[in-house]
Amino acid sequence: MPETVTSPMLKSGTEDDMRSLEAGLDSLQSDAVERRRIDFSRVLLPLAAFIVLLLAWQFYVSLGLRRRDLVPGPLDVLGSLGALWQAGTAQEAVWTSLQRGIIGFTVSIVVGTPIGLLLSQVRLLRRAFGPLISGLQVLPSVAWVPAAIIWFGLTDATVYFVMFMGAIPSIINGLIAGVDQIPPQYRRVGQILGASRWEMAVNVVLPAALPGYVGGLKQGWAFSWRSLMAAEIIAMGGSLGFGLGSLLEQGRQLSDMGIVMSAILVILFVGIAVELVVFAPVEKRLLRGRGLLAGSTR
Amino acid sequence: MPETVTSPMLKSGTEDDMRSLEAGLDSLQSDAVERRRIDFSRVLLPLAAFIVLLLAWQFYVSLGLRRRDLVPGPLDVLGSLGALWQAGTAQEAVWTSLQRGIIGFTVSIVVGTPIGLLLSQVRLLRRAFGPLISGLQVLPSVAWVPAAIIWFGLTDATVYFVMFMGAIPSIINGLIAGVDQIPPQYRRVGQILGASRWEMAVNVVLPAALPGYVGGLKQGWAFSWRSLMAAEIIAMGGSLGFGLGSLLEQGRQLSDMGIVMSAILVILFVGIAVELVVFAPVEKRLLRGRGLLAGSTR
Amino acid sequence: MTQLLSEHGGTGTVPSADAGTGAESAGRAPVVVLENLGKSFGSGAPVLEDINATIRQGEFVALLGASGCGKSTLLNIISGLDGPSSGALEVPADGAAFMFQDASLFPWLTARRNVELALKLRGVGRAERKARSVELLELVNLGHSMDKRPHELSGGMRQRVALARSLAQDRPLLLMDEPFAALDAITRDLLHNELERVWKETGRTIIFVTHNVREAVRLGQRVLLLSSRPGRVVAEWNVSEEHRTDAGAAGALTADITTRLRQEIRKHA
Amino acid sequence: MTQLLSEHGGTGTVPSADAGTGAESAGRAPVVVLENLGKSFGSGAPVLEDINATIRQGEFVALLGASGCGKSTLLNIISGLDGPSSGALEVPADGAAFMFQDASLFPWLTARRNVELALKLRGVGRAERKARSVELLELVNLGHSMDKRPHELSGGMRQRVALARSLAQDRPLLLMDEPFAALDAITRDLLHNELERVWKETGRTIIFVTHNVREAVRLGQRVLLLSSRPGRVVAEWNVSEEHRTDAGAAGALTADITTRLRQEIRKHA
Amino acid sequence: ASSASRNVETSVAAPTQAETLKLGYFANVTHAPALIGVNNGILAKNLGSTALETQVFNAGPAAIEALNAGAIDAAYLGPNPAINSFVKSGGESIRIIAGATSGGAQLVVKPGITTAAALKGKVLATPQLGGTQDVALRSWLAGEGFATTPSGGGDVTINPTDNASTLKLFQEGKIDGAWLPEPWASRLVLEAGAKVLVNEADLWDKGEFATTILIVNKSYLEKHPETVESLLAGNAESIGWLNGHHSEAAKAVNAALKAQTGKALADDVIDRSLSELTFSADPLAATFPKLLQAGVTAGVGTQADLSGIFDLAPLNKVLTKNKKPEVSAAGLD
Ligand SMILES: Nc1ncnc2c1ncn2[C@@H]1O[C@H](COP(=O)(O)OP(=O)(O)OP(=O)(O)O)[C@@H](O)[C@H]1O
Ligand SMILES: Nc1ncnc2c1ncn2[C@@H]1O[C@H](COP(=O)(O)OP(=O)(O)OP(=O)(O)O)[C@@H](O)[C@H]1O
Ligand SMILES: [Mg+2]
Ligand SMILES: [Mg+2]
Repeated sequence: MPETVTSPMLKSGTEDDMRSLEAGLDSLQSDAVERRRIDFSRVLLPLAAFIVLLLAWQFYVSLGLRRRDLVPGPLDVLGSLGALWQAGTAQEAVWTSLQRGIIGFTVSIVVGTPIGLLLSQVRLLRRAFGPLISGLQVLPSVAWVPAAIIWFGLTDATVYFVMFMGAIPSIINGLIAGVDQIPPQYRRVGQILGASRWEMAVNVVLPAALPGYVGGLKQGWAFSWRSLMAAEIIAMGGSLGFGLGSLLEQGRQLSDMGIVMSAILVILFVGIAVELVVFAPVEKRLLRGRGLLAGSTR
Repeated sequence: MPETVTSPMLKSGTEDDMRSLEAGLDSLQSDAVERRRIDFSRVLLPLAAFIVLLLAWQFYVSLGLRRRDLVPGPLDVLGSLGALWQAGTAQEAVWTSLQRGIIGFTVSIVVGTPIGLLLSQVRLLRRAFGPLISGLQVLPSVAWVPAAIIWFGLTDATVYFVMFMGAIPSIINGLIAGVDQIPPQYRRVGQILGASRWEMAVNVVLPAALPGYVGGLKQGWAFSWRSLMAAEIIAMGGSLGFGLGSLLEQGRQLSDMGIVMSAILVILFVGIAVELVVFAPVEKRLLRGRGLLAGSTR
Repeated sequence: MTQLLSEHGGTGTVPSADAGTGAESAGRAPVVVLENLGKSFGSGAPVLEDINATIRQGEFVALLGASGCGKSTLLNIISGLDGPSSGALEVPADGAAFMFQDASLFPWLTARRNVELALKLRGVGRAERKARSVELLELVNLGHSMDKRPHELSGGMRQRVALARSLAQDRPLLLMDEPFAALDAITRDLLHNELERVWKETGRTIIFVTHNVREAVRLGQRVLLLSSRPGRVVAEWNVSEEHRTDAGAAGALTADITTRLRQEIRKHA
Repeated sequence: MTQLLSEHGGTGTVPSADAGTGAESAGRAPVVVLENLGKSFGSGAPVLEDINATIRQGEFVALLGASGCGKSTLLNIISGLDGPSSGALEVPADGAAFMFQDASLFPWLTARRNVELALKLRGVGRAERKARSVELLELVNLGHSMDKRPHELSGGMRQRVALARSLAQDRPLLLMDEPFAALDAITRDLLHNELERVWKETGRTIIFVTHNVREAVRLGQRVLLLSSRPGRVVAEWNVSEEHRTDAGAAGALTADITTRLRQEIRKHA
Repeated sequence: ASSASRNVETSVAAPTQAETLKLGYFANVTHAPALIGVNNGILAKNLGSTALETQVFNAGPAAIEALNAGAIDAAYLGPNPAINSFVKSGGESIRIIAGATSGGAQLVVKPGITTAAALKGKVLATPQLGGTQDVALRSWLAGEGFATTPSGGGDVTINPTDNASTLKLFQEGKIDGAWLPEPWASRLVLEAGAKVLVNEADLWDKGEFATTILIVNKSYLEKHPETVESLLAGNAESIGWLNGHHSEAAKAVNAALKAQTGKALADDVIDRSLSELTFSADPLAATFPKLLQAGVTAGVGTQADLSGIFDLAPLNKVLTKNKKPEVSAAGLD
């Protein structure tokens, strides 16, 4: 029977062969092999991608098509970043923004989660306020700045308020979307087990929606970080701490593309770091615990 | 046996009783009853919520704690909205923004979906570019404006570019998150059925991830609409069409809170309308088709 | 067709659908009373129609029927998860324990935590919860896999966890939907014995669905046969003590039921 | 323990693990060859150990074993969905049709579309796809529920759709994991006959897992018994023509297998 | 727009009259020469065959970005963004070719504050960190013996805030005063009851300092000097009109504002604003080094070389033609 040949994947019984196969993007590798390789590829690959982009950028700049002050090269930006670093501005800005970001995001989670859970569980509230919250989500953060300045003056409260208005609706919507995708069977089991409304929410709905919720949190973080930047850009100076958004805006005011690009790179870097350090491991653990990891490219 | 009593829910066999029970937020009602009530509660409840908020606002204003030009009442805003409407400014702004929003969002979907699918299927690319895309997602849209103006001048291309940078990473991430939550069994079935990589993506992964993907699209719409507003606020004037963001910024420049609030309300209204008209029915159909609707508060 | 039963007040005055109920349970209070019960999904043909049955306290009732005839739907209605389209029913106010046809374990909890959750929602204290869940899992031969997640368990193991969980609920009424379908003959035999012991010890009322006629005769005191499209109770057998002790009598009853089941299915062929 | 089989080149020179294979299939080419196959998950105890077996073209092999002994795992490995931890195996290059233990239907497709998808991925044209899927669903008595979504089907109906889908794949090797577990006795009998007919007509090689010893004897040409923890092939029976025609012989074999199975489970009690 | 700029950069043809001139300005009373010039057709008339395209901006940086992108060729704006762009590009980006407006900035405070000493511990606003008014406030405070830091500390807190917010914050009582250009200083005085504590004019020689200047893209200037001359002629004519029609000026400027933004200023505000402003084609080059130095002293600017920022030759040509005295670039050309 000529079709009966040894299947290509299985022919290679040794682990080394398995590894080379994995590099070939095969999605069938076993858990054990996968686990060992993670840390390398998770750090090296993004780094490699980053370096490739950097080289492309340098190459474009060295073609000399644009004035160097308009399109600075990586080296120029590095120089201006270094200067900011030495002046302490960069650290101060990162620290200020990160601090605000973490506080604001934490508060957003604490506020948004119960609201989201409530809305996802109580149809009347969901119907009444769901559209409003989706509407709030599409309202640009900058729209809040004038009002926030009037209400809170030029204080950190303004910045936080703008962040909340960006992050909370997004977290609420993420949680609701996660809850909507729960297989109804889980609720039925909860009901049979005699869960009260509250027990159902805490013991069934929240854990079942957790992967979707974490996805919502990621988007919520994106919203709150972006809102923070917007707030810092518009409401900067004086008694307000000097954050990354302020740095970006300052660079723009001074027509200094070096500072602008430095600020963008730092913002990008913070975003990537939060993704890699906070969300990726949480998501990974969640998915693995539920047996959802097999075949995923995560 | 005294514990044996008629179960409260089932005691009421008639449909009227069922309805009153539903109003009592019971999540057990049957599909048939639900279907008939939808359109009312879906429109009336948000409207009621809106009117309640409006009354609260009017009440606050009539307390006279703040100067009327700083915190205008609903009637003042209605007046200023009416004036904008009569001048044709409001319609023009809505039309311009909506047009840009739809075009930009459509292009973002068309670009983001294949990239998201590719990244979710190919581990090497995912590892290399995933963090970068998450990073891009947290980069505030306004950060792109200076660069976009230099690259594209003061044209609509600038506005679209800023939108793309806001929406595409979000759509990609939404799709990836949706794909991550697919039960691995579906992929296994696809593999057994002999699906090629492409067939797997189109016939298994995409439909399986659809609810999560639509959620991602919703967030993507929020991002692109917000980015659009940001772009319109920053890059306004002259040859650039006059959008809602421009209206908002103009009101701000003129210190005319009536215009500012009008613009905010119109932006909010467009957001809610898109949610109710576009996303809610799509999500609902999706969830119903998969039997995920039972017990949901949607 | 809607008929409210409230005037009966659940006092057991409703006559059983079957006059020949075994003597031992005839005098007990009815736990589940179904009257002219009907169910259809959306605008489709009725799945259940005109179901009449009374199940008394402490009874062990087996429900037989062709695939897709509405057995799970009936259990859903009895458990209160679904409402009937017509007719009325009486069920215990505090609901029923329910072992679903698919194991329906929570994928984010280990086998043990799944069982513990049932105990927790019943209000059992933390320490007792732990001991009791281990005990129940050992009862179903899963002492060695208690800390595995559902996706790491085999189909039969998942079903056994679900069994342990339904026993943990400790409700007077227990509904079981094909509880042993995924188990090998031997494990099944062992669990039959365990279930019978639990039933006798606690005096629970058990309604269980099975496709195995012998299993129905082995465990049930009474066997109900549901027809297909629409589902109606078309036949009912009492399993007496004689059937349990005498293999020949049991075999005859099994053959009898199988013949009747075959007839029912023929009608739709 | 790792031993590559490439030198054998799949030419059928590997001796069958069982010398007494039935005469009718002894001469045929082996389709599945398992050599010292082992499997463990993570750092846990081995689930499968030292599995040796040869399955020849056109054979109908039944796999028996206690719940959780590794039957599904073995099918996963044969289908290529999972890799072995040690040992080597030969399987058809173009994979196998597989009917999973849970129906695993795609919830976003109706019953018919689920079957059609299998045909589509095989490259069947649109018109033929439609006709064939209707035909297959009628084969499993689901002609009336073709346009229902999986969540609107009963457990047994889902299993039958999965059966239709696995037949739609039309591969020479068919793996079935408890294909009839959720079906009533009569439907099961009907489908036994259908499956046997399909097997005889198409000459497919079928490996199927079951908990029903009688089913194994009724359908299988050969019955393999797997032990538990670790899973090993501990016994093997050939089912001859005699067993099929003579009820007494079949009964004896069934009793024999059941006794052996009971022994296996005792070991772990 | 961007293609136009590329053409500019690549072709080395002889100086010609350009086909178009893309001009940027703010819809703001300090840009009155631009408003009048555009709205009354003065600029278009002077440009002759060159088509005038205009673009309205809200802030200097955006205008500079547009200039760099080639979206505009010339712009009216404040001196600070012009200096920044010139310095950062190493003199490649722009040239200042004329002035437009000077004066019109005041420190306005709550009525209760009547002396400089009373400012201790108060919160003041300026339009922008390192901007003209910000620097002026800081150096004036330093002169009064107050210490300030760019990050908001010191004896007096300085909050750089955009002008629209400043008005609101002042009305809300959240700030005690602000150093503002027109028309905001007038708006605070007339709409929010502020009092003038310092007039910036008092701090400068002859009370003159540049508020709005006219800049042009360097490459555009090199390629189309004749067009630039026409622009300057138009600028001069607008200024002349404003200076010669005091009575009509307010109405005309308000009409232009209404056309651009849909909203006019209150009559008293525009009257007061115009009375504070001086319109002149002289960019007041001599004040620029002082401006830069003050910024450095206040800790919000860096030392830089401004030589070459002015190109007043075309302006002087126009002035000569109009029989007016030439202006000096104070050595910065
Ligand atoms: N949600 C639903 N929507 C529409 N039809 C449904 C739904 N649930 C069940 N049905 C239909 O009701 C009938 C009975 O289903 P049910 O699950 O009660 O059968 P069953 O007797 O438990 O069968 P099995 O033995 O195969 O589990 C089936 O024909 C099924 O298609
Ligand atoms: N992904 C996994 N991770 C860890 N252990 C696993 C995993 N999959 C299966 N196992 C273990 O492997 C053993 C065999 O599982 P398998 O599903 O093959 O059993 P089975 O013979 O099919 O049982 P059943 O008859 O109950 O379906 C079980 O003990 C199970 O706990
Ligand atoms: Mg069922
Ligand atoms: Mg199995």
